Amino acid sequence: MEPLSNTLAAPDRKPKRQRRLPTEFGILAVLIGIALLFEALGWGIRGQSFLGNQQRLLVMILQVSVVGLIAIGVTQVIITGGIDLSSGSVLAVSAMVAASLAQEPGYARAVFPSLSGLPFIVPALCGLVIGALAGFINGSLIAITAIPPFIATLGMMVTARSVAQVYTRGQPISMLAENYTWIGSGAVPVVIFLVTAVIFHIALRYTRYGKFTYAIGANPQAARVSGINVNRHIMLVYTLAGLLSGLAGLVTSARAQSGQSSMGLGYELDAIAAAVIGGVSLAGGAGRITGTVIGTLILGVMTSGFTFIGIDSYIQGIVKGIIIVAAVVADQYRQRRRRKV
Amino acid sequence: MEPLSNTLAAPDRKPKRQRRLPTEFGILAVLIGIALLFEALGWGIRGQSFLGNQQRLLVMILQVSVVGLIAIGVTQVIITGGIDLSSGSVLAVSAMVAASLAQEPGYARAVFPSLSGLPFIVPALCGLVIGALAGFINGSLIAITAIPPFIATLGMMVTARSVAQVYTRGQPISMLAENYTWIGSGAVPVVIFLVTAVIFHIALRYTRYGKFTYAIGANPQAARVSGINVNRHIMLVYTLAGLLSGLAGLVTSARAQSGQSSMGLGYELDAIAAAVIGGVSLAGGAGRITGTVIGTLILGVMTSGFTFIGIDSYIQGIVKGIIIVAAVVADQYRQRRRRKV
Amino acid sequence: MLSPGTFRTVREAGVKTRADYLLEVDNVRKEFPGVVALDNVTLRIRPGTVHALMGENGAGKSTLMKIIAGVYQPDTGEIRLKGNQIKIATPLDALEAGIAMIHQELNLMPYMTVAENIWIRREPLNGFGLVNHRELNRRTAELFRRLAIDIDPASEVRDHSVANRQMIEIAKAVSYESDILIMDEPTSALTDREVDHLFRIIADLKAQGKGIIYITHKMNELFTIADDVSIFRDGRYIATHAAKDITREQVIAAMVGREITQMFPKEEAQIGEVVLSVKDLALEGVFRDVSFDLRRGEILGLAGLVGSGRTNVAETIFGVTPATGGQIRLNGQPIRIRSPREGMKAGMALLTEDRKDTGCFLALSVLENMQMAVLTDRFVTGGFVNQGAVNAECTKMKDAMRVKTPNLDERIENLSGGNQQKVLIGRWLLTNPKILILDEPTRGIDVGAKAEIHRLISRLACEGVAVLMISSEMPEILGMSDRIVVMHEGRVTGILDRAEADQVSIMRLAAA
Amino acid sequence: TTIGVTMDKFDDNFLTSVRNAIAAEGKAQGVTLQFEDAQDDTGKQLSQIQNFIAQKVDAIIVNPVDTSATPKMTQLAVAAKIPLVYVNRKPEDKELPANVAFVGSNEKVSGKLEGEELVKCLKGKGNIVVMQGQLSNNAALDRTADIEEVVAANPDIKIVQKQTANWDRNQALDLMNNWITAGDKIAGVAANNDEMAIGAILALKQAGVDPKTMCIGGIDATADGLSEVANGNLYVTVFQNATGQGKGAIDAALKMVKGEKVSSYVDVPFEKVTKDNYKTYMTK
Ligand SMILES: Nc1ncnc2c1ncn2[C@@H]1O[C@H](COP(=O)(O)OP(=O)(O)OP(=O)(O)O)[C@@H](O)[C@H]1O
Ligand SMILES: Nc1ncnc2c1ncn2[C@@H]1O[C@H](COP(=O)(O)OP(=O)(O)OP(=O)(O)O)[C@@H](O)[C@H]1O
Ligand SMILES: [Mg+2]
Ligand SMILES: [Mg+2]
Repeated sequence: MEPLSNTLAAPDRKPKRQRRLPTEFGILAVLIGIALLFEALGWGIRGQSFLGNQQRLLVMILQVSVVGLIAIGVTQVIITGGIDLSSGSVLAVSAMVAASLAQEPGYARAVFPSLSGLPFIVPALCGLVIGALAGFINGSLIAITAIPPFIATLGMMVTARSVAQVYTRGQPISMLAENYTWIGSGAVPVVIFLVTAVIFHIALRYTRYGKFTYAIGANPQAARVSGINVNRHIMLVYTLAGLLSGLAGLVTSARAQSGQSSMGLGYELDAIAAAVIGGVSLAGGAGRITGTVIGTLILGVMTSGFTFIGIDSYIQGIVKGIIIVAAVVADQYRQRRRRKV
Repeated sequence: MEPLSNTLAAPDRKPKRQRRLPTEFGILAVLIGIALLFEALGWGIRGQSFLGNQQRLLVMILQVSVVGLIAIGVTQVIITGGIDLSSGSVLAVSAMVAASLAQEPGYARAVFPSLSGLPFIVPALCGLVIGALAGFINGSLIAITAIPPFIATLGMMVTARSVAQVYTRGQPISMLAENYTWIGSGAVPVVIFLVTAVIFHIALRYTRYGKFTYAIGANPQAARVSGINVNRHIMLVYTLAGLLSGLAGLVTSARAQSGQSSMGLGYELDAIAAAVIGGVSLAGGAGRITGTVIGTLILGVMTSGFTFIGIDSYIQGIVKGIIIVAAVVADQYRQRRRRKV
Repeated sequence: MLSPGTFRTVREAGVKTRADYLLEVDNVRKEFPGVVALDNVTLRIRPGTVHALMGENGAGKSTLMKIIAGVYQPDTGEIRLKGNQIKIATPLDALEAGIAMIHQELNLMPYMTVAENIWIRREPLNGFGLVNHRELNRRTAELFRRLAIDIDPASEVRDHSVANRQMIEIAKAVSYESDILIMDEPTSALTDREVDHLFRIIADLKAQGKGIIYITHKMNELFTIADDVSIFRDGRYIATHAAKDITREQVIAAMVGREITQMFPKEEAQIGEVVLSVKDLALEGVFRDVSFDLRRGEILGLAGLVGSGRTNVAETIFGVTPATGGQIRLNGQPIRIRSPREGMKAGMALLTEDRKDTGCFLALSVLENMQMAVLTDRFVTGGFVNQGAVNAECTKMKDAMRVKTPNLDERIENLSGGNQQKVLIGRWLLTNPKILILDEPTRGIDVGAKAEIHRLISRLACEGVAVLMISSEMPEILGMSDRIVVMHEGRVTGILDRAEADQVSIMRLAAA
Repeated sequence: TTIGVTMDKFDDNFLTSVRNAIAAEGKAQGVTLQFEDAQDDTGKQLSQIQNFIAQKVDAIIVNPVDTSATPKMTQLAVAAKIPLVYVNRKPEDKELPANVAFVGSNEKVSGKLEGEELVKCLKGKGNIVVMQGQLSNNAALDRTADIEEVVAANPDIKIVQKQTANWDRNQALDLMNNWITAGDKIAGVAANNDEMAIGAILALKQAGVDPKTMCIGGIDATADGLSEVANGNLYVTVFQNATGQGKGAIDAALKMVKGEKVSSYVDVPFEKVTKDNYKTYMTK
């Protein structure tokens, strides 16, 4: 058989260096698209600007701040390859405990009549510690007994909700002191949410904590062989997620000026949805806080937009479901086209 | 092809053929353990047998039949590596549509006054088709657009719930004809649940459908290179899951003799929990219907047991959460010891 | 253009076509973002021959094969099967047209039985349309008997070693009875004994007139079984020769575009004091009574058949699976190592055997993959990673290892297998280990890179690093080691000096 | 005029009646109404109110998820100078400022009416079981407390079991099934709403017990509830005037928009419904 061609020296072929846009870019475009859609509909239907209203812009973020806080924690849990179903319930426990220590002095039906008028730090710290503790229990169960995170956090979800209910036997806790409710008033929740997002964005991208989080999610065995103490790190990530749920509990109870055992019901799903819309992969190892924040904002813009253009609330769910799917499909499509596979 | 002439001498060491007990064995032991615990508590607290009461045994299964039906579908979805969050909402749509076609003749406030007195097959078929259609949409979205199953079925969850509400603008549908309600009465739901379980157990273990389902979950790439049409199969599995949600919708509405848009709220989570407790791996590729049935029964036994020994309803959640976790930990521990890793 | 279905019909009818070539590939081009994987390549396969594909890591061999097997679609180009142009849109099309492929990465379903894995999609059914498991196992047993493979068809795949899994893949590919069988580095996980076995299977298939495309980085295999050799470089087709007309050096030169002088460039290192001493080491149920010394500057080979326990010994020393008995001494001090972290603190590094399972973070970039181990104790201040410094180190390492990647931010998943391996070696070298444990370090690595890695290992030894090297490649073990520990069924059966070691003496101990 | 309405949830049968009444009255008065579903979430409800405010609606009607959060809502509305009407659930504010009103019924009465009728039915003695709504819900807590109060006054009546069925018919069915098999002697069922009472009736029927021989009470007087009263299965239910509440809410809101004064508590009384008077409610 004859050689089909002569041995040829390969000319210097430079690999085309293609600068990739960060993956969040796509979903950001989707967010802007949705906002502009409402802007257009706004002028058409109501003759008003949707975005040109500072108060509305604030409300858009405000209403998803709590879910956003949870989503920041859950994003990290998902990056490690886990899931956290307990955040909504942990929020409730933290809210109840914190609220019970933050009631106005002299309120007759106070939970702990003798413990009123405490400085802000006491209820705040207790709420945060309760949250972190719940997260720590989640993490320990997952790391030590190796049960699926779904089960460990499902157990915590059911248990914590029950703890919140049994705490005052279902009675809401009201009359919270003003030295406590400030963290839920005005734009404070928005500030807390965004600052937290920045902190964890930095933590994930520029610290060892972040690198290890991704490594564990991408391949826990390889992470262990690379000298990472996988169990300890998992505990840490879940504890932080619990801490953030606790913080969300403080904000929620301060915002409503009351503690209710039903608080945060179903927030875990919204938070996971926000993260996944923002590009966090449930398989672990991929995702960013910026994406989660954008995913959260999509939920917020949608909610405000619906109210703004006055969509019949019966069909809001239909539209919302379709938008969620369409947003991710659009993002996916854009990424795929870029990949050209 | 001729046998190889020069046969290699078989390796001297026979691979240890290790007869495995089916994995469900462990969780079955847990189920029995929980049942016996209640038996003991029953004698201690109420002076009665917990298990020695046929009626109670029936009730235990009856109350989880609907969740069990959904869990059978969701098990298959999870085996393919997916998830189905929409089952509770799809149940509601099916229940509403079927109920609206199954009202007693001559009922003044009927949804379709002209469509009363239809034979059973009409509402039943419509309910099933609606369920299957929802599942088909889920499957198509996942297979064709490659968005995460979590998002596709989350969108369907929100959308379908809204459809159920908009269908009669929130009004419940009552006065269902007796030729319809029979499938919800007495032990019929139990029979439907168990027969369905047997059918899908056989399908998963003894048909190509089942082999493909496992193969896709274990290694989609391997399935694809083995010539399996992965997309088509995914669509099929989700469609079947939707069909089962539809069936669950029929049973639920028949049982309550009414169709309500809030039906099945949160059932998706119970169903997933039952499957995971029963050993279905959320990573895909592993799990069996028998395990799911046992997982479902654990939920049923727990519910009956709590009522039986009269646990304070405020702390039931705490006990339930702990039992779920403990059940899976016990199973895990048993499996790990057997593997001696 | 013929459809794959037509091909199936023709094949089933047993019609013999008289085309000169079974398969012709013309001007196929394939681009991935940032990479031209194939640049107008051409390939011709004659019936009844073994056609070897040679090329450096990332040359595009696997990509071309995946195109033929319907996994990827070419951007341009055409494929002719027995003279007829054909479009292969899916793997199923390829299988129906008579093309089967053993992929470079194992593609098995761990929780399914061996028989189910092999016959997936083609299960025998009984009268009710249900899968007949008895017949399924019988067929598998029959196939295994024909191929002389000793594996229980009813066992689950996850219970089998990598080598066994590879044999299962081979059996599966053979079971398609296809005209063209593509084998992408089938022997990278096999020891000589299984390789011989595979070659007998291949010879048999060849005798039946089938065309076999065989990808390997092992030169000696090339001259043992190949009839024709096609050489690729940087996504381009270079040349095709008859194997008997070409020398090893010519092949290598064509592959790498430069001369490689010495394959196993062992330099004589100053062998110093004992660094690591293992005494009666045991892991319950896997191995016991493992004793040997490892000295400064020494390369200690660890040889044995597949399943002899070498990997487990390495993992136990490093702390992945803590020992259940025996003693490890580090510089004369007894030490207990209970986790890889502790292993690393003791100055060790372990390149694991299974790239995919315990090596790569597939979803992460080359950079992240390379830097991960070193971050446990360097380049971190106050929790923050000093990314500039790490980048510089990693870039240096990447260049030194000649990793073929568009940039450090590329996902490692998109690198060819060999380049992934280089990244992982780089990961461990960055930690400056005193004791370097390498489990099959050159698995799937091309000759050029292999020589580089061998030179690197030698140089490290000269610098005083103690190297424990597991390899299933006899020339590598013999060429590189100062001493060779041979294992058989979880026990050390002998320790040979470089001078007294040869293929025969090792095999005798390994099969003892 | 535009009025924003946020309801606790859309899935609840009774609240659906209130919502429909609001919608009907709004249409009659030529008001643009915008409904929102708070999905049982105080946080969501607060956001909806804030969205309404951002949108500058003329008035807001709130069916509070949880009454303990109403002081905050009141604050928001007062700050934005938008009239606010609470409907159905009594706000916990110490006192309502001008431009804020409550239209609804005194929850303390409903459980009492139900309990007293059941006592009559039981002739002062026997075991009863209590089916609670959601454990965290004000109405469930109040109604259960009312029942317990009535029972405490009748020493021969004992509450042998008390559990939640989350307002849900199917859950009540399962709960009742379990109680029946537990073998307690049960003479009566006091359910926090009609849906659960119907669940209990269905369970009894399936167990072969005639519900007519038992004393079963519900609250809400829903269509299904009334037809069970007609059948004699449900001994008592309590009519909560959804139409009255809906109409009252719109009226109050419109008055405040026009700047007229409105009493801060518009009572729409509960009425007990038994076999004797159910017919008058069938058409309401
Ligand atoms: N899915 C993909 N996405 C992006 N780039 C890819 C992908 N698959 C392969 N490549 C790139 O295409 C080139 C050819 O890869 P290929 O796997 O065909 O090499 P190979 O010759 O098989 O190498 P090896 O001997 O290491 O297996 C490499 O540069 C690789 O990085
Ligand atoms: N994950 C596993 N599950 C079950 N058995 C295993 C597993 N890993 C290894 N073994 C068994 O342990 C024994 C030692 O395996 P080990 O991998 O150490 O051998 P080896 O000499 O390195 O062979 P190889 O070349 O295949 O890696 C073998 O009998 C193998 O089958
Ligand atoms: Mg390759
Ligand atoms: Mg090995």
